[in-house]
Amino acid sequence: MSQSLGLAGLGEPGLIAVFVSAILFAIGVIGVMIRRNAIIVFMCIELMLNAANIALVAFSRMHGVEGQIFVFFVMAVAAAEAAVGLAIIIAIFRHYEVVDLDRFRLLKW
Amino acid sequence: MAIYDSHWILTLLILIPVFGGMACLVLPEARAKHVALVTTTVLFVLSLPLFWTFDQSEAGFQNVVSIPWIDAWGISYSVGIDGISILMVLLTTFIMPLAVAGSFSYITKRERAFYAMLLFLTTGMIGVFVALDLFLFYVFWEIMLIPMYFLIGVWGGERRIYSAVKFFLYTAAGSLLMLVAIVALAYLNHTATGTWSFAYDEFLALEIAGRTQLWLFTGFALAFAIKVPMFPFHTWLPDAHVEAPTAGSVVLAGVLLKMGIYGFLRFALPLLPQAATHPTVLSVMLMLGLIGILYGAWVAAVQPDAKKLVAYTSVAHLGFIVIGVFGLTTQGIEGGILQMVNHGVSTGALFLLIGMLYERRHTREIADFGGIAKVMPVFAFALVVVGLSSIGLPGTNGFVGEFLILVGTFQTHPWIAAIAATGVIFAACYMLPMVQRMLFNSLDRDENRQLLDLNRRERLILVPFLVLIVLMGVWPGPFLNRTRASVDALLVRMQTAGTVGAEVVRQRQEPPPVAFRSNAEGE
Amino acid sequence: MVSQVFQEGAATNFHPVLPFLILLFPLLGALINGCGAFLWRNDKMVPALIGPGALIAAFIVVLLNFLGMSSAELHGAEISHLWTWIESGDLRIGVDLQFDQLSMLMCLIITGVGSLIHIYSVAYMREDPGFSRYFAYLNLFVFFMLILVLGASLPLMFVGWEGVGLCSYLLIGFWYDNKDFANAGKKAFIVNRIGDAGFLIAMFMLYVAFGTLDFVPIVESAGGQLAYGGLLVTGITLLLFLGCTGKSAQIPLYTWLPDAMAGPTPVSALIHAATMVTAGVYLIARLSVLFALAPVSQGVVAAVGAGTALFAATIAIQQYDIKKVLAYSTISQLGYMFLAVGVGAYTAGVFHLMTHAFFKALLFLGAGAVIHTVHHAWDHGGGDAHHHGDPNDMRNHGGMKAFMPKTWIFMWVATLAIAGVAPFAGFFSKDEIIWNAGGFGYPILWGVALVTAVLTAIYMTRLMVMTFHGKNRTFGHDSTDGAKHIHEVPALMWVPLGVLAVLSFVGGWVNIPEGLSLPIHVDWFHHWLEPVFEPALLVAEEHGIHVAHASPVGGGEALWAGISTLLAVIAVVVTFRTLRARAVPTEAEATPPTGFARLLYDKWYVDELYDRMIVRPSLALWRGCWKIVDTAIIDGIVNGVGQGTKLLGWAGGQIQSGRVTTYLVMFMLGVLLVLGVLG
Amino acid sequence: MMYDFLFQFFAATAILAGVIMVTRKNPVSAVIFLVVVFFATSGMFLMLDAHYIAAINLILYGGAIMVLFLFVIMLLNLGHTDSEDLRGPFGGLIGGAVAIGFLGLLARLLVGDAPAAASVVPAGEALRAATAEQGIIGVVARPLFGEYFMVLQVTGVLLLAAIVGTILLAQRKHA
Repeated sequence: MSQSLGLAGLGEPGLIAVFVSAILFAIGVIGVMIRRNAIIVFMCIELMLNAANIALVAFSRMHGVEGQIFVFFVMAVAAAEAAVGLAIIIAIFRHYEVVDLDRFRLLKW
Repeated sequence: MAIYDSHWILTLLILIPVFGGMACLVLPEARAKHVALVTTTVLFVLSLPLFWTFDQSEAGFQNVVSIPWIDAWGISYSVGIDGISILMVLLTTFIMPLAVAGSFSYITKRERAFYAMLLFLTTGMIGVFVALDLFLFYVFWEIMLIPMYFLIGVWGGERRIYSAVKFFLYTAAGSLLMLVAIVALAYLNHTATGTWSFAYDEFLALEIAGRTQLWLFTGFALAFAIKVPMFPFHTWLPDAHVEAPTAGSVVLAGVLLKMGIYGFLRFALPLLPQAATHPTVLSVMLMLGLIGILYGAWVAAVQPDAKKLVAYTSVAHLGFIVIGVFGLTTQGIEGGILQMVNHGVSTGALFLLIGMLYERRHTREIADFGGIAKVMPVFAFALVVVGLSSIGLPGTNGFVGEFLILVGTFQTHPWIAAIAATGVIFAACYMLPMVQRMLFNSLDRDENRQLLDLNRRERLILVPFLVLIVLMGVWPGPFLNRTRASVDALLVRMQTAGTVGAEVVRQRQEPPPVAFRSNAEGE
Repeated sequence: MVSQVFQEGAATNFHPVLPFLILLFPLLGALINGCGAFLWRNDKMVPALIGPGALIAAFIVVLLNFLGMSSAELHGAEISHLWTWIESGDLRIGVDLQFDQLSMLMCLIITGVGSLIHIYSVAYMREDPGFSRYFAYLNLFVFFMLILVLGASLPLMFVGWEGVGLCSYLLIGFWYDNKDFANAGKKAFIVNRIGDAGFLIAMFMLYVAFGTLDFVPIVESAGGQLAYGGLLVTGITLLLFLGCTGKSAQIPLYTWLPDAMAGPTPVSALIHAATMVTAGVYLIARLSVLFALAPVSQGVVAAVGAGTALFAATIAIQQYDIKKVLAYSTISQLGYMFLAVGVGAYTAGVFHLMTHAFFKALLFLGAGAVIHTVHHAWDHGGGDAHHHGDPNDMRNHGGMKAFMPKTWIFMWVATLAIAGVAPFAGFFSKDEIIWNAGGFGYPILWGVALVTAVLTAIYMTRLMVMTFHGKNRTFGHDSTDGAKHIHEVPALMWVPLGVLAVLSFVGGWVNIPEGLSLPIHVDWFHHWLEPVFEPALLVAEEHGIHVAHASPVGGGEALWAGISTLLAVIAVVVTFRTLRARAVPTEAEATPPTGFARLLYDKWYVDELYDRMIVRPSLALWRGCWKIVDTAIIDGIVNGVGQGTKLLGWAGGQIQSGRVTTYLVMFMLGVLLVLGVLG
Repeated sequence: MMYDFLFQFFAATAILAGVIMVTRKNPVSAVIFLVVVFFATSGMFLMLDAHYIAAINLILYGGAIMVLFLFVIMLLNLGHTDSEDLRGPFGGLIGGAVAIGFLGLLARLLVGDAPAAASVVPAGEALRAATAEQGIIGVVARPLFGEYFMVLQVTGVLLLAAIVGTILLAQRKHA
């Protein structure tokens, strides 16, 4: 299975970039799981998005510019997400005076 | 009348209660009981001529019709009656007006819904007994469940929710297996003939491999065994009975418990004769029946609650019927059918009597009574007669059924029948102490001294039961005659298609060792 | 010969005269009185007329038929078909009445003695509030008893068999507000049902063997159909005998009968002495041919009979309740009858059945008269609560001879009859049984029967002495109140006693065997029943069983009859003289006996034994079935499945915490899973 | 040589700053280290011939979005250190396990001969050629306004929706 991915086309920096991407993503995941503060969790999500961007850019070295186009859209969505997300956090904070995720059970009726 | 030659009588019997039930729902609360009583009485009067118009020499179905319903799947509205179902239909229409009348003063809340439920239940019950399309049968079978669930769950006693849910889940679990078996039959039929059909006749013509038969039989048997109920699937029964309102108990014991046996006789046996006559299957069913007889009686004997006691006696009685049916002899099956009617009559009456007492004292604990024969002589008389019928005293209907069952089963399974015969001892061990502790002994409680004897309505309700108890005890001929042709046909089918059935019928066809009968006829 | 008289009638065919009337009269009586119990509860005139009237009417019809039969030459049975009862497959059971010599005889006894007891009851029960109900039950009993003896098939007989059990149950518990009485009725019914189960199974076996359950074909073809001494016939007969031990109170199912004395005394006389309890003997006589084919069963019947006779007699010696003495005496006498039918002397058994019906009914009615009187004396005379003990207790009687001379004489007639003193009725019947027991080669049983005869004389004399002789103790030892309050019973009660006394005296003369070497010998009874027992006797003869004309220790019939009557007389005289001299404490003063007497007084502790060995373990088992099997195991599983489902749902619900992080963890794990599987 | 060193330096910085960012208790320092991550990744983008992306990453993420975060933290007065913030060992265990799971999956990809396989076309040659021809912006802009024009418009709508939503969410109810 792994062979068929053909990572060799990335070149050495590209390969490193994919590794970095994976490690950053894992760090982001750890962050999401071990933090309670909604804002930091949010930041970790940004980190994960960024990790994904690294991988996409690395792949664009092999497959052409489409990777970068993709990153462009990811950033646009991330920006929108950041705006809405932060607004939600503000709204929640107004209501609960706290941004501790464990204190909310808003997903359960 | 012409309708008795056509299916219309059966269709009317199915439809009238539906309309009656709807009328109950829309008319004023105070009128509901009267509407229900009139509807059920009309139903009974309408159904009664069937007893005479029924051609007892005909083994097949009568008053038959088959109208396509869901054509794509070959599902049709097919109804008809034969010797196995006629008595069941009449038992249903007989019990219902009495159950309704017995609820007049018992039910005081949500009367409209209550009587509507009773009437919808009637439709379901009659439908089950007359349906000749297995899909239709299944629909009626499930329709029956819903009103009963509400009857227990809404108008029941303290633990009504638990009991209602237990009743529902137990029964639904069984009937789903049955649905699987029915669909499998339809599939087999499709494979064999290329057309979809759920018709009973089509399935009868089907040739099914022995192993498949066993699986299908298991599906049917579980559904029916739960409904009967056979040990060890019986524990829903005492709870349901104890919590159900009187009418619910009467219908439950009087009619619903018969569905299981009826299912065996109508579907499981004739459709799957090889499985049904498989020695292992036979011995399992007979053993469970036997255990039911003894176990039901034993547990009944130590019950402190009168209604629960009667509920357990049902387990014992139905155990008798099971061994009668699976004894696979004419006497056993005819006795079983007769005993179904008997059980409906005597246990129905017992539940009514206990309900009448409950209305007065709001307790069913046997220990709360004692000596009430002094203040309620008419009640005492009725309870003794009905109780004796329940334990099968000769001269009452209970004896005829039990005797035929035991005689029949003894010919094929002597040990089972012999052990089952000891059930008569235990029957006395549960019924007499109950009668004594309620009616006899000293009247030492003040609450009991003020008890009023049965009023006119209650007496009128009991009269039909008492008449039937004696009539069927001394002259069961008319009832037995109507079952004969169909039962014989069933046995012949079991013989030709079954494995051990052959043995049974060969035995029957041999001339009896002694060639002569009673002198009276010879001379 | 006297018997010639009966034979010389024209040999016309016998046809039953209005056979259904025999049953209809008591049934109508029961129905009318039953309605009366609800509708005209306080009217005593109707039941007083209808109750005995129905019986007398039935008796007249029976008598007509009897005369008709004796003037005809009837061989075999005449069946009167009423309607078809059960018809299913090969099985056909009609409501058929069988008229033959045996059933006619039984009908005569039932309606005859029954009529007398009904008449007696009118006076005895006069003050009871349940007067109408009482006659309803009593008439119903007679109806069922007549079905029992007239039924032409086993199932129909079974109808009567259980029907009389029902009436017995109702009448024992007649005064149902007394818990002990109600218990006694229940016990009678349940114990009887044990036997009935045996009866049922025997019926099934008979049906399988013969394809019919009618008596006539079974009796006629039994010899050819069943192997002599075969397993099948032995099983059938043993199971039938199990039924008999229940109904006729033999070991091991006898315990209900002493308790059954809770019922009104005329009931004890009719049901528990004269008629119902002899049903077992009747059954064996009816199916004698089957028993003749099963020597093992015969041995069992004879041994159980003899054993019961001796066993019950020993208990009777130490009882103080007058009715209990008579109850055990009944059990003992029934043992004699079973001994007779067991050794193959069917006629002797039926003969003793008949004479016993006379003298035991008389004894019970006499005892009833005493009890009635004592009861009244206490009610009307005694302001002193101290004296209100048990009117049945003989220690509260004594010296009744002076107040109730008629009753006293009649009771002595019965006592001498049961003791077997010639020429009273009991002598002839009992002597024939003892003689046959020896003659058919059962020396031990013969000895037991002789010993029991002596014991019988002893306990009966003890009863007479304690009740009628000595000083009156009803109001204590020194009171003279007795003279003021104790009277002879009214004519309505003593006249039936008188009639029974005459029958107890002459009843045995229908059968005076040749072997006694008396100037006159009558074999009418033997001749009358001959057609009924012919098949059985033929079977016995085929297999080489004959009566030896000598006792096991030598000597002819006449010698041993003389010896036995002499023994009886000696026993009576010795007991009388011994006990008369002895002072009897009143019930209140008495202390329970000690030693062996205590064992007899407490009836060998059989009731206690049954309670410990059977009743309590059964109840424990049943309770276990309920609490453990039903509630704990089955419902445990059922509820467990329910709980398990709920638990699963709860666990699923826990995952749905509503916390973002939980969902994130789930999401990540899901991603890992998908990648792990697909990657 | 210099290229490799720089690239590895950026990569190491990104990872290190990421780890520090996740473990900071103080949200403000977390933001600062996240900014460091973005700077490092921008460097990597630059070296991977994605010049335009590197630029907007720096401007958009490192500039605008991170300032927004900082702004919200300040607004809500969350700047102080909160020991409740970090989960206990159990949370860490799950997080670690998931992370190890991801890395394990990656390691699985690397097993085999793939990384060692020589490439026929030198990596990034085509992209570099296109960049030389169309310019840094042009190489991204051409497809964006050509092939992906529709998507670009939809993204605009998305951003509009985000603006509206943000206003709606953040406005005071009684204002």
